[in-house]
Amino acid sequence: MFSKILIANRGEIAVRILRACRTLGVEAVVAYSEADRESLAVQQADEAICIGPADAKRSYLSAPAVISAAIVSGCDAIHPGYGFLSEDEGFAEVVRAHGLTFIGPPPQVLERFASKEATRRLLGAQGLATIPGSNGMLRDDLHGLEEAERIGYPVLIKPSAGGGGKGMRMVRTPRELEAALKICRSEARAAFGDDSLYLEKWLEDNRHVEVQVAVDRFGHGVHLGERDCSVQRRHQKFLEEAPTPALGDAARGELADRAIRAIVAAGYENVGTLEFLVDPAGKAYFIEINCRIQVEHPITEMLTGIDLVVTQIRIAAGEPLGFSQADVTLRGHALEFRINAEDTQHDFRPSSGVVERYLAPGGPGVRVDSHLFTGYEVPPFYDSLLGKLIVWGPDRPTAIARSLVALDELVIDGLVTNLAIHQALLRNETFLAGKMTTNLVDRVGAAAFLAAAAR
Amino acid sequence: MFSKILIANRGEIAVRILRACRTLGVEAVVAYSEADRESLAVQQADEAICIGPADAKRSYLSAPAVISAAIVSGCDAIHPGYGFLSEDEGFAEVVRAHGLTFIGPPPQVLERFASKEATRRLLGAQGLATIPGSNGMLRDDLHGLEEAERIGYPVLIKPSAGGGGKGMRMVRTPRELEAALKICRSEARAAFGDDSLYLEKWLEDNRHVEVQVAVDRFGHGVHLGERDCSVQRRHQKFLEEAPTPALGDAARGELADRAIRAIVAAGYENVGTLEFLVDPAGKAYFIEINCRIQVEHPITEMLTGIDLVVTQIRIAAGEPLGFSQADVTLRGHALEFRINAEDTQHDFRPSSGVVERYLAPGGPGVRVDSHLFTGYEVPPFYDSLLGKLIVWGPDRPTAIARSLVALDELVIDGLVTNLAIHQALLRNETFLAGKMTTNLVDRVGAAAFLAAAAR
Amino acid sequence: MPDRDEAARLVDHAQIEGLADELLPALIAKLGATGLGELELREGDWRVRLRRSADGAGAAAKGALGRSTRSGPGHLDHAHPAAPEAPRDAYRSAATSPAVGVYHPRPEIASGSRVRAGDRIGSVDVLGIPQEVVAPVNGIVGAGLVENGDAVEYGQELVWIELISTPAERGGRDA
Amino acid sequence: MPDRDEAARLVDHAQIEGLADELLPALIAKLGATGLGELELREGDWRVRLRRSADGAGAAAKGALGRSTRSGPGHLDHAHPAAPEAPRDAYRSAATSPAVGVYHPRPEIASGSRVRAGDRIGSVDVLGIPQEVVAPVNGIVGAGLVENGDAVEYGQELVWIELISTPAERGGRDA
Repeated sequence: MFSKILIANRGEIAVRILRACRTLGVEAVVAYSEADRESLAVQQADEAICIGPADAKRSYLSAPAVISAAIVSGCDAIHPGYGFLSEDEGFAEVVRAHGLTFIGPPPQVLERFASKEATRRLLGAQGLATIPGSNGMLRDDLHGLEEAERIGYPVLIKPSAGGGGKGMRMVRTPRELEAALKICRSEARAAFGDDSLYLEKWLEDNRHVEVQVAVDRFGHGVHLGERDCSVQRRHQKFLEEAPTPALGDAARGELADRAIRAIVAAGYENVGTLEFLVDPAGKAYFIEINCRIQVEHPITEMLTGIDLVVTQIRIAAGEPLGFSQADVTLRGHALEFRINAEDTQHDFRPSSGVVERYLAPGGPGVRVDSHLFTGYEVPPFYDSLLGKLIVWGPDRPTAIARSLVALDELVIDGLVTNLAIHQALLRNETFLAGKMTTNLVDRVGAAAFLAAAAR
Repeated sequence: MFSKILIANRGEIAVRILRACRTLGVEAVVAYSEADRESLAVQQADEAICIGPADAKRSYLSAPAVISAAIVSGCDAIHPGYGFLSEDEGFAEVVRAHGLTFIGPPPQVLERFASKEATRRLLGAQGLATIPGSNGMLRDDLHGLEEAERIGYPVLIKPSAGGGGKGMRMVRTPRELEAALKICRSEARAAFGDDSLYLEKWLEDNRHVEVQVAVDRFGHGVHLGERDCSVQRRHQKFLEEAPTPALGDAARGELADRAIRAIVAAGYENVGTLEFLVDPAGKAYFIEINCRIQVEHPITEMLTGIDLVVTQIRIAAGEPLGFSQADVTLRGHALEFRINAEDTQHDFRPSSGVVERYLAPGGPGVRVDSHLFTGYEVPPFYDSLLGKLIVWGPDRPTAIARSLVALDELVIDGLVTNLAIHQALLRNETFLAGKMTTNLVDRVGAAAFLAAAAR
Repeated sequence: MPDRDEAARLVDHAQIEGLADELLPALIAKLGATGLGELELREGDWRVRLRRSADGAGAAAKGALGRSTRSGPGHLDHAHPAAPEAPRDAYRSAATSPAVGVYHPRPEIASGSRVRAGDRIGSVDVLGIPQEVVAPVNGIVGAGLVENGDAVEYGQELVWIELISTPAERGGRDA
Repeated sequence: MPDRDEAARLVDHAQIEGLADELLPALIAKLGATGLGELELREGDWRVRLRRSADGAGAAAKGALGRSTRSGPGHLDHAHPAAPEAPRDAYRSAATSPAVGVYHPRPEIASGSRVRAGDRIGSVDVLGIPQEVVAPVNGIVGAGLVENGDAVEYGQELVWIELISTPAERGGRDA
């Protein structure tokens, strides 16, 4: 095991990683930007180190700052959390060059899965159905038009790098495609420094289902079930649940089994998530892999009782997994609500300010992962995630009933939050029937969706 | 199901019951004393009703006030929580006489189990080993001396009514017995209005293990495993865990099986807890039954995934249990820490004051049941329980490791709490080895215990 | 406070009156408008600190965590009894409920009746047993706050008792 | 406060009015902009203290949740860089670290050296690449706060630069 880990992230995930380190009895150092000086992770940490100014490019996204901080504070490993440097194979390589361990897949594994398009071919060869798409990256607009014609409209433009909905756009005509390619290219360049794009067949009324896997250095891998992340707004997930209501038990098991077989065969290592689109007939198409801990990992922890961050650290330290597929049992149903500082009344505009009063809900099945506290000033420089409310129940209706109570109990005064969209969802018939698709909110628009629920 | 439930209690259990009602979709009214006007339960409630002044005898302990409140607010059932009127069979009878339902065992069942001594005989006849004790209540001091001689010293003096350590005392000689009988009698009279006492053989180095049961109106009963409540200070539990480290899996299963068979045969109804003393050889002696929800019920909920308060309400409403023993599976290990407003530096003197800052811990396996919030003024009139930290892990060492992290995260500023005794316990070798007995703390005294851990 | 003469006391009173009557209202309004939590004024020996009531624990918490009461039809639906720290009305005082139950005023005590402190003016039925409602002060029975047969909670204000004062007293107070 | 005449009271009222109408809004704005928790001002006998209601907030939170740093031996063990709102020293200013890394002062810049704002006085090595540490003001190099080869974090104060002022200025300031 490592002797000391640098936590190179902020917000709720820094708090979460700190908990994992302390549970393992490993020392941890929280790396923070000037804007996060008063953050909960810094306050809870035994040791914290300022790595740069508020601007993420000069702090959380600066590989030299992060690695230098790890070296001078005596760390032997770096946990990148999600976002920021977490999927940057160049960063992982430099970390290794400095004799430190990147907590995640080793650099050569990250590199193998760095291109979404290549990953699709790699796992397609291992027996996963993949969504029809362009043959490699788009060389230019003409190539894009030809490939879209071949695949058939509508198609989804996707960037090779990154995630979170940036540089993604669905188009229904060649004319829309041409216009969108330019926008996506500049968005992708701005967000990821890489403007390579590719195309995917767009499935109407699809579901987003992902399989959580964990593979150790010795090629021993297990899946930890799947999660349903169909509830999205503009390609951004904001409510996840498990198990997925989209598939029956047999189909869920089969999907997860195929995923873990393919990813072990492809030489993956550490925790990761395989994302699939599921069409109305229940057929699952692999779309991409996330080589890091996901925001929505807690719902899998609620079902399996397995600590995914601890597992991730152990694997990175070279330990064997220590449990087999038979040891993984899923119990009950869990939902995760991303609580964002967003104004649902004004196009989900991010908000910031001081948390005048914060009170987390409690009781059976309720877990809160958050970095809030009464008096915390939310800085305006980073993403709008304030925390996650995770609610477990023995079955989906109970989990939903408890969620309504917990959402009602949650007090965050002083900030505008997106609580209203969660409450609207829990009163939406399509959602309650478990029939939500990725276009549930966007089809009518979030404003209309909220208004409909209020009636 | 009921249409509206009166919650006749306060503190964390009022909040807990309110959550259960809301999960069930049943309206609830929180009955409160003047001292609890600003309490969390009152604030969270859709409806709340003031039933009397701070003095519990004129509010939470006043049967007329509670029943009148239920009637005028249109309730058809009363949840008494724990303590106060929860085990008062006279109250349950009056509740029924007014056409309302007492959420707990029906009055005739409560009456059957009202006397501890009679219950011991009743369940002894159903095959439970009972601890050797006096033949009935002690008629006078002479009878007590004779019975103690017959049983053999040391013996434990216990009151027939009530709980919580009042009126209880262990004595080793006839001389001690004579002196203690007077004190116990007056304590019991003051606390429960009943000074009947009986004797029990005192087991040195015993463990306190209790079995949770649930029996519906149709005589269908299940056990939900056991809990270990050996960690006590002056007969007051303050840390509970499950499963008990005192017994192996087979012995645990056998104890629970015997308990549920006996209690169903004896005609029990609703949730309840059978308490046992376990001697160093692993033999379990039944001592008493608690006919209500227990403070420590959440650890069973963590292991089974079953909501005990919801189950209690459903059974009281006449619903069948809806699950069988085979549906009850226990997963992992859980601990509960009672967070009390007590000054560990000054003989655990109760404290009160304003909560200047409150922040509950979060993360995997962590549950907090509390009525605290930043700005809450803890009234000096009631017991010192501020809330409960419940921590689950896949195994005992993980649950303990997580507990240390969670206790460290918990922030309650402005009040003196007993956190130190919990932290001391989690560093005590006897506790870590799972070998704690009910005299672990008192043998050396709490002060010496704390000092030893601090070294 | 030893050997302070009457003159000094009068000066103090004048100062306090000045603060209270003229300056404080303006400052309080200001405090309300700004979102500030506290203002403090000093004058010589005197110090006045204005603290927004929402600032302190109780009230703030109530505001922050409180939710609007959603009572079903036919259920209790009234404000919670006034908190003890609420300012007292200078000209009247309310008779409050001694218990949770059903309120019945005494028929012979109507609005305008003269009562003395301790006089029984009605009852609250608790499971059929009447608990006395008494006048808290000498005065004249004023407006009822609840109806005959209404459900009431402990401490709830039931009926106003208007204080009796002579015209001279009243004039003095208003001067 | 004995025998204050009407004129004095009027002055007070004028002062308070001035405070309330003209100064408070500006101060409140200031308070909002600075992140300070409290401001106090005096005019004549009057003192007004503004305290941010979210005061419990920022400042107190740090104290409440913060725990003492337990750094192992050989690890970074220094105070976190001064918060922006910390009061500035009137006579000196610290050169701060431009990055997290290892500090090396320039050997030719010793205590007592005269430097101008922007002069390079040392470097912080970040993965072997030196980042310049510059003097923030004109002055004289004073006491070093860290040693050559020490690990430093971003923004950490490294060395004092004593401000240069003419004897007249200094006299004026001290007078």
